[in-house]
Amino acid sequence: MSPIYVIVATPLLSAAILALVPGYRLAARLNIAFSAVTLLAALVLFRTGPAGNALFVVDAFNIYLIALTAFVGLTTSIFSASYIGHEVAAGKLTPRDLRFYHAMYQAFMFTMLLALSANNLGVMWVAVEGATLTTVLMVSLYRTAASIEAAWKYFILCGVGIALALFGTILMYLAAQPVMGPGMAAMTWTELMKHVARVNADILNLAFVFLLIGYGTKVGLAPLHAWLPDAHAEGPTPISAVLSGLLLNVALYAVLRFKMLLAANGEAIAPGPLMIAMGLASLLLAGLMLYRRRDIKRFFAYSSIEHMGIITFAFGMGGPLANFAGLLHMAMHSLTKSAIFYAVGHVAQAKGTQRLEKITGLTVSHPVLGWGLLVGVVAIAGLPPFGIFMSEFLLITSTFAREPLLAIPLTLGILLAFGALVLRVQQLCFGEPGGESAPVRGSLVPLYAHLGLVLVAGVWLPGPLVAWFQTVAALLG
Amino acid sequence: MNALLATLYQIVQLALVLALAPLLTGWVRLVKARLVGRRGPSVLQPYRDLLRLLRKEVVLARNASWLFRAVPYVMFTAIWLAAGLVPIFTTQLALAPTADLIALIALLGSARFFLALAGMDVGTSFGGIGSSREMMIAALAEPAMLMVVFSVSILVRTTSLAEIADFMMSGAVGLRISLALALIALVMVAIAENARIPIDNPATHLELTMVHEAMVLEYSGRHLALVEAASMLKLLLYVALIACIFAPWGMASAGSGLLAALWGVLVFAGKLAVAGALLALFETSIAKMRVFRVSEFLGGALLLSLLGAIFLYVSRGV
Amino acid sequence: MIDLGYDAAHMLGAVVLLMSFALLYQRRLFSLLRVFTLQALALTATAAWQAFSHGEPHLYITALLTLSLKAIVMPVALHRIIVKMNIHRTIEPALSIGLTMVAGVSLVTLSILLVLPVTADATALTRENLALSLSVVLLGLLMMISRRNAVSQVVGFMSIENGLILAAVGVAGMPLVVEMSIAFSVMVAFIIFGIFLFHIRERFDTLDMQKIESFRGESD
Amino acid sequence: MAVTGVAAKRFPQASGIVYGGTAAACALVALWAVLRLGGGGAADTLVLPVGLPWIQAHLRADALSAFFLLVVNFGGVTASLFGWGYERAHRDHHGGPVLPLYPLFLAGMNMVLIADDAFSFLVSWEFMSLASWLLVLSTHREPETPRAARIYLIMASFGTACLLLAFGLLATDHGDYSFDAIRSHAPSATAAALGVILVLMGAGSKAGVVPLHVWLPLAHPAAPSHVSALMSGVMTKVAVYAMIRVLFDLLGEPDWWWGGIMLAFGAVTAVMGVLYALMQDDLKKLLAYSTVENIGAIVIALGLALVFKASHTPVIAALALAAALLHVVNHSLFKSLLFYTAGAVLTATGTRDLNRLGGLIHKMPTTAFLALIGAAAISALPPLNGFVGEWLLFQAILNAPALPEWSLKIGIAVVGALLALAAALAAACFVRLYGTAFLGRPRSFAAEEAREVGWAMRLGMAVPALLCVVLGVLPTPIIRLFEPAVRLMVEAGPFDDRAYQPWFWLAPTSAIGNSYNGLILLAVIALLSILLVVVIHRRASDRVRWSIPWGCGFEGPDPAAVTQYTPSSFGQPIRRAFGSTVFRARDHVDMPEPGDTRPARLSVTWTDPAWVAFFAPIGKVVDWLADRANVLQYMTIRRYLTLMFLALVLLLVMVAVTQQ
Repeated sequence: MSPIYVIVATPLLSAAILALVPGYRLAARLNIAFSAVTLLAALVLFRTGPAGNALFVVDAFNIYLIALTAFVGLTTSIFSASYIGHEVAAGKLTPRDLRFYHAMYQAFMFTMLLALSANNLGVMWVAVEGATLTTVLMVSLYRTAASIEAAWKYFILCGVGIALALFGTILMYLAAQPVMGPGMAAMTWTELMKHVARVNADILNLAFVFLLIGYGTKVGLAPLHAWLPDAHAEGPTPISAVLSGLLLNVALYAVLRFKMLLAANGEAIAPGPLMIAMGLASLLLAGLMLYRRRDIKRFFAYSSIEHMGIITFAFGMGGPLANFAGLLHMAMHSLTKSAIFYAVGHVAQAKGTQRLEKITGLTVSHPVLGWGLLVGVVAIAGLPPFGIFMSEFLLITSTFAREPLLAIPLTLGILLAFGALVLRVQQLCFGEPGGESAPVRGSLVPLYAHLGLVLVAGVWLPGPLVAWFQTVAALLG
Repeated sequence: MNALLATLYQIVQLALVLALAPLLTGWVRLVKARLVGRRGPSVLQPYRDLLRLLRKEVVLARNASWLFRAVPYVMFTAIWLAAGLVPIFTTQLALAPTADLIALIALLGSARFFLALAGMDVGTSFGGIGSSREMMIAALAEPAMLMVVFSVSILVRTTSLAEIADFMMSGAVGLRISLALALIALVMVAIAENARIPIDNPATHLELTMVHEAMVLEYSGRHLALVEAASMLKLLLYVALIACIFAPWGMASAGSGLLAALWGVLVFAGKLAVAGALLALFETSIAKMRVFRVSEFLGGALLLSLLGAIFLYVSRGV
Repeated sequence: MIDLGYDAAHMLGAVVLLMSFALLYQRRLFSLLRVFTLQALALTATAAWQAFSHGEPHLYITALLTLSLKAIVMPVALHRIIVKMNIHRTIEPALSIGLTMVAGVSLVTLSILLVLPVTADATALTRENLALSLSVVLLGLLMMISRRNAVSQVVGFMSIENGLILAAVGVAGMPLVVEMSIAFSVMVAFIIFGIFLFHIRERFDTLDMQKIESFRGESD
Repeated sequence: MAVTGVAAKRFPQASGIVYGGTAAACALVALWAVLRLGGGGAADTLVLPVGLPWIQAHLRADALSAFFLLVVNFGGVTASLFGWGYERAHRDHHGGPVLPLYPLFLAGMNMVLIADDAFSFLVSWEFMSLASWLLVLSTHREPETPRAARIYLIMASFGTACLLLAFGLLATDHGDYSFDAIRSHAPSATAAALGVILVLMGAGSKAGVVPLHVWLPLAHPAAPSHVSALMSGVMTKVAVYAMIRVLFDLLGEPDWWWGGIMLAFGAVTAVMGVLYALMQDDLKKLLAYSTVENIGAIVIALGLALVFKASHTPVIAALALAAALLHVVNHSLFKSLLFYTAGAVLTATGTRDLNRLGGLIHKMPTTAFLALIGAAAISALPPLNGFVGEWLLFQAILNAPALPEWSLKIGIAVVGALLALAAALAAACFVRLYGTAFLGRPRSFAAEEAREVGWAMRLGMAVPALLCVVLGVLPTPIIRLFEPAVRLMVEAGPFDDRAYQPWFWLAPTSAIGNSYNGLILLAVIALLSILLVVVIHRRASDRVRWSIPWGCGFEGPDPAAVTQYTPSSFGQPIRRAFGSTVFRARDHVDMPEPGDTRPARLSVTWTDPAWVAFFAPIGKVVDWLADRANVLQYMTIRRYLTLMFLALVLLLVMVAVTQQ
């Protein structure tokens, strides 16, 4: 049987088990172990290559996302093990919270992987909705007024978004049903791809609008982004890491699946302009917002919005190069951003604050951590030799060659955000170290593992991955 | 044979400029004195002054560095060589191809550079005043001069003085607005560079108005002698330069024999006499200007020379 | 027969839409709840009718769910919340009722405009049903943004869901309708739970600026 | 190399290993480059399986690359020598690490020079910026460094973005970014025009072309001195390389106005740069601004080469390009030298402020002597190398009549005037620098207590100084050396090979029969001065009496020190002549009342027009927008929902409209 079952089943089971484990240390270890199992299965899948059936689809598109998700899941579990230790010591969390936390963590992983691998649009929707619920619960974990307010905002906005997405899904079926007849087939992605060419284009357009708004809310595209910064800032940092690193990708993945359908159907409107518009809006808005942030986690949350904007723009542009850039950027961003959040988590613990202006001179006070953070920000800012530079290179060059007028705002937006990042990272990492500073206990392995991968990807991409990217890029039109 | 002759001429010229420079200065002073109704010193007075200075002892400031003592020699050599490069009685000079007009200007520049440094070495305020003003003047005078070179050499298609002189003698040029402009500019530069009225007054004793004198205030004895001699050489050089570019007549050209060369010397002496007289006349007829108006004066020179260069295209498609 | 089926479905759908307008029109919370119950009932009827006319038994479950949750559990729960947290009983519109109605009408026109071109190979039933459900969804959203009370917003949210179910039951043989409606009801339950548990401020936007800022960690 | 650098924190002697190793590596590369050039500069290529998967990383070293490799790595050698001593002298400074980044910086520059596809080119380019940014930040505890570093990195990335766009335009969207592909397909006229402008902006911002220079005088001085030397003397040359590579090589047949633009900007840059320099009181800032000036000269030369290439007079183009390349070499030599001396002064006195220096010629004779050579060379005095470059440049300018375009003929005359002005002002500027830093009397206790620096630093200074003299006396061999590069770019060489060219004689073909010979000039000067000295000392009295100079009536052991001229007062005449209009330079004289014993103070304020005109407004706009956008952070959930609703309705309307 395909490893995909293992991938999906493991987190589900482990969620159930972890819900029963009392001691949080043991739970944390188990958490790591289970994530490791998932990753192993994912790697097996990675080797066996694309496969699929009526329930699950594993193709060139989601195979690397699955592996990525499993990987980030593992590293984050390692990070969270050292993170929650500190939180408990600081008395911010009780073991009871943590039992809940670990269970929810695995449940979240389950929904992620299910959403990625589900072949049925309905199942995918249910999974994304489940992801929303679990993360809402984890964001409100601290029970502080701020965290509850953030969770509530997150929940309401994404709830409405999810509702719209469901409507879009129904519309999709409604469009397909006359062609493919009633029944599961009309909601099965692989089947749809076969017949979508004959489907009524008008309903498809309608459906896509709802899906874009609906799932786009979870992607964090402006002007639907409002929930994202607070959810990142108020939840526990491991959750911020997986939110930025995984959830956004999954939501975008859903949007792209439907974009493929539209691309495959002849008469449907080109969704490109819509995505380009929203992408640019997010990029520019986030770029501006970065300048006024005072909370370190919210700062990087906005940077996530910025990058989601870039990626959406890329897919909106379409074409082999831009799509390739988009896919690469998805992977690179999730690796880099989660790495940054690992660093930020330790920084906030060491400095006892999330206020940007209170954190300075990290490279002096905590060399290893500080340089890690610096490298991470350098990578996210799109400087070589890291992967994001490659994707931005491809995106900007190809865009300018085709649509010079679009490349200008794109470049300006990227520079805008770049300016803010440089400004802040210099404050954070250089100058006289200020404020209290405790030594950092906790493993920096995940941080540097991610950065290492991003570095490698910046100079060398493995052959099969490239091949997959190129097939998907072709499919995305 | 030719090379030998050229070397001979070169040596003669180096000696000649050295010999004639004080004479020219003396001549100018004499004429000036006569123009204001004094009897004035003898023409030979500058020679006596130099010798007297040479015999005097040198008084050095305590903190004068080796640079201070080396500069007089350096600048004198530079200006001497530069003067040696301007054809005065023949265009057959051995060193002609080694350095053209641009190199000549640069030589003068280096002389000025080191003198200005010397002015700052001791660290008195007057040295500073002198140096800074000198450099300000130079900053405008040099480009103006280069522009003159530019227009002339566009006309003649060369920057080598010997060839310019030959070309001008051939009379193929005729009268040109641009040349006139260039001439005026060059004269203005010459006045500025030689610290003559109205830019500077070589005979002044009021430090605040000094430029050149202020710079060399700390020098004495043989050093002062060298500096003085150098400035005399410089005056001669500019006269020679103007003569060579705008009135090269009577100069011995390629292939002509010794007689022509002798004739050339005589003619040059005549040119010097005229030029000196004119300079004296000019100096007595106007008053010195404020230091900060100098920039305007030289800016004018620069613009004139630039205009000259541009006029070339207008007058005839070169 | 099929004509009858069509007419009945059409009629019931129209009732649901009418109810959404009625929701927009209400000024008092309790009457709002009553109207919502009515809408739920109408939806139940639609679902049951579709189940009957298309012979799809699983739609009966949907009908049952709608009846029990939407028509009974939720309204009662909200009623109790209102009483318990003694939220004052009048609705404060952020947008005046009149304007809301105008907006609602224009939204309906928009949805009809959108559906009109959908002629090719789409049965009339699909079109009607599409237009209706689209309008209901949009009106629900409008309700959410034009009313300040938490309760009325929850109601708006649920009416969006009604629109979804209306659309879902309308198309023949839509699978997973039950599962989805369950998943959805869970979410709604969450909201109500949230209001109840955290005493979420009775209106979503009573927070004064300074309070928000202190929450956002953005105040200086 | 970098790895050992990381280890350096533990063992002090590692710094020796790093710098030694770097020096050795650079020396090897430089040697290789010389051999390549000597051998006619045939290109060798290499393809590494990294970079963009479908084109991989192409590396190629032709004559041009080889030449610049030589420049870069020679600079690397001396910088490593100097840096070793410098690091030892500054052992106690608490700052970011220099050792691991220093070799990376050099490596980045070398990579740029051999990259043969747009991707690896830009990777190396931006990597170079990144490394130098971190090197600048190594002094991050000094107050002004962070701002400098920030502006630097942002400007650098702006430049990269411009190049990115340019390459995107030239490579079209087939995704083949290798230079061969770019060469092979000729861009449309508009594309070429856009590309030229973008490249000039991109490379120009790195080279420091006005008005994109603002970062340069901030960033270069902030770094440790040997790094400043590399940034100023070498990295700017990498930018020049980029210009040449794209404009002469990749873009194919040039258009005359390309050169026109370069001439205009070059002239402005040259004059503005030196004027800035004249107003600086900070030793290293002054040097950085003078870099701007020299870059201006180089850009002018490149512009000339372009216009002549465009008008199909390759021989003259060759002359101009030779002038540019020679000036590249020269500037890299004397600018490094001067930055080293600045570093030595900083080490000895702990200050870079001219107002606190003075009289160092007595305390640090070697440094002072070498600095004098550097100052004379950069002021283009014969027989040093600076003059040769200028001479060639003027010879090229004198060929302006050969051009068809009237605008260029006249324009070049003006450019020539400006260039001459810049050169003269540069001389003034360095008289001011040398006179105040090394001559006169100490202006502070630190300057009084200065000691000569260690042998490594002195050696690092001596090597370039020596070369300044050698290249000034014998320019022809070096020009012969990089002749292949010139031929590669303009299909002609500076020298006519049919006529016999002695190796010590500089007579370019197109220099309309003019020639220059530093060797003979030097010989004659030596001869005459020896003669002079002999005569004087034979005839004249050589009695010397030491005394105190007159201090304008001030009493005390050293009265003149009180009344000594300050750098600001030295600059005053020129400030009055030029600065008051361009820079709104103002002197504020605080003259005490009669009877008041406190000294009078002269303070000078001035503004950078480029900053006022371009950069300050940008900052304001961004702030304004950020404030407006920030409102979105503080809305209520209902309003956010409203946004969502509006977005939905908008899209629906769009769909409806498209469907009708």
